[in-house]
Amino acid sequence: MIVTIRYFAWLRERIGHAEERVDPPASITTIGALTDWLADLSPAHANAFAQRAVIKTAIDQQFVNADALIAGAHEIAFFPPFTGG
Amino acid sequence: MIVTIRYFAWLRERIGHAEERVDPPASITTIGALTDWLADLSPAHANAFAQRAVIKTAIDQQFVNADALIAGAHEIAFFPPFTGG
Amino acid sequence: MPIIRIQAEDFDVGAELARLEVGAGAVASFVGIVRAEAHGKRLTALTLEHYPGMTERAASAIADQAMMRWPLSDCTIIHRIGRLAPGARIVLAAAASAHRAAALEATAFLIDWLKTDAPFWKHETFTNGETAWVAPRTEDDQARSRWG
Amino acid sequence: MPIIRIQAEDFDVGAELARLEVGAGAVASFVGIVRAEAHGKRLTALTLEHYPGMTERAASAIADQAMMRWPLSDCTIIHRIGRLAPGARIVLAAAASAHRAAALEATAFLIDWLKTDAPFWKHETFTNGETAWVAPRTEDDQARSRWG
Repeated sequence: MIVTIRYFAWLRERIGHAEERVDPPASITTIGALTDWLADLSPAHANAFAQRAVIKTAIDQQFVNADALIAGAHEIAFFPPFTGG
Repeated sequence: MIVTIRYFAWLRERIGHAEERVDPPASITTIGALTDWLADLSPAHANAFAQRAVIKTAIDQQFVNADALIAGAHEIAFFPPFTGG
Repeated sequence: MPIIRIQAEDFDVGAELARLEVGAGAVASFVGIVRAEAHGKRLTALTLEHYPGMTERAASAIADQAMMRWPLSDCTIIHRIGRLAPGARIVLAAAASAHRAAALEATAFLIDWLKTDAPFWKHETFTNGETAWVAPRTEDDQARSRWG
Repeated sequence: MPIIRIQAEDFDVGAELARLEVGAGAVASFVGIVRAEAHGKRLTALTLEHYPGMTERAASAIADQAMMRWPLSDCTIIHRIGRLAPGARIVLAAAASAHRAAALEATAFLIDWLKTDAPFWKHETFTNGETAWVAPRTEDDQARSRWG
């Protein structure tokens, strides 16, 4: 399953790009598993995902938890907590 | 003691003018006594002061109660509760 | 220094808020507007009477209270007097601070106290020819007293 | 209909509030401004990153919540993105109602929720060359949660 991954703020900075297309194996079915898989892609990814507890996720621009299923997702985003306003 | 009396809002309307110079007798020493004395000046005054419980008073632009002494006052104002903002 | 103005003329909300923005992190404001209706009747005009001198002093005292109670960089009170048509601005209360909570709370405080503690009286003229002095509202006293 | 705009350009506070004044009795607003300092260091710039699409949707949802919770005639959210200098406006949140309490409370709600529930991230550049991502503040979460 090919899916677009987007990174924001310091996740984007640490990984070095804002977006990538990935093709995780079929065994990766949840956000939690995808996060582990992404963290193994490179040392930059490992560094970006080191603070996993604070990282938030959205599937197709909807907030989801680590146990959310990724089947059918077009775009999955990882980002730190919001600091707008 | 000659003093300027000022009326605002519906007190001014009922009395028919915004200001008058009065010379109450020396026996009138408090706002309460002055109010009684003013209420007797004319039927218009009596009508204006009929709702005495809601009328507020200021001596020289400072809020005062009915027992405040009027000695030395330049200007005494009577008005209904404020409705600004 | 708080700006306190009691005036017949309209005011420029954008310009007033821009003045407060300088050096602040947060500017909150409240604008009161003459409504088109009251008690189910259409208004022709709202006329504001005040007590020259005492009104300015009372508004200044309210602004000083706000400056003391919250860490404000500045605040503004502008209150119109005279005859105002429906849709006209009546009052601007605004506060600036480094922090948003201070700016927002101080603004609410300014307008709550202006309602009850500054010598203004509102008089309504209706399209049917009736007129009425606006009566004080219990809710306004309650809103005032929540600030202690 | 609430106006929701996420944009690089500055906005005209007076014009935005004038739009809300139509048919209202009370318009409250909040303007956030880039401060000159953070953590005792002088700022060169604050850069706002967002998530195009999701940010607009989140801001719309916050405005809808405000419209549901208070009897508002309308509200406005404008949030800037990109690189902003100290003193620049960042955000406008404003609400209009017949009643002042509704306008003031809804404005506080809008800005509280914008801080925590809309995908924006702030990045600071200091005059000494340092940079930092702004960390979320516990106070902001507390401010959000007071609205239930």
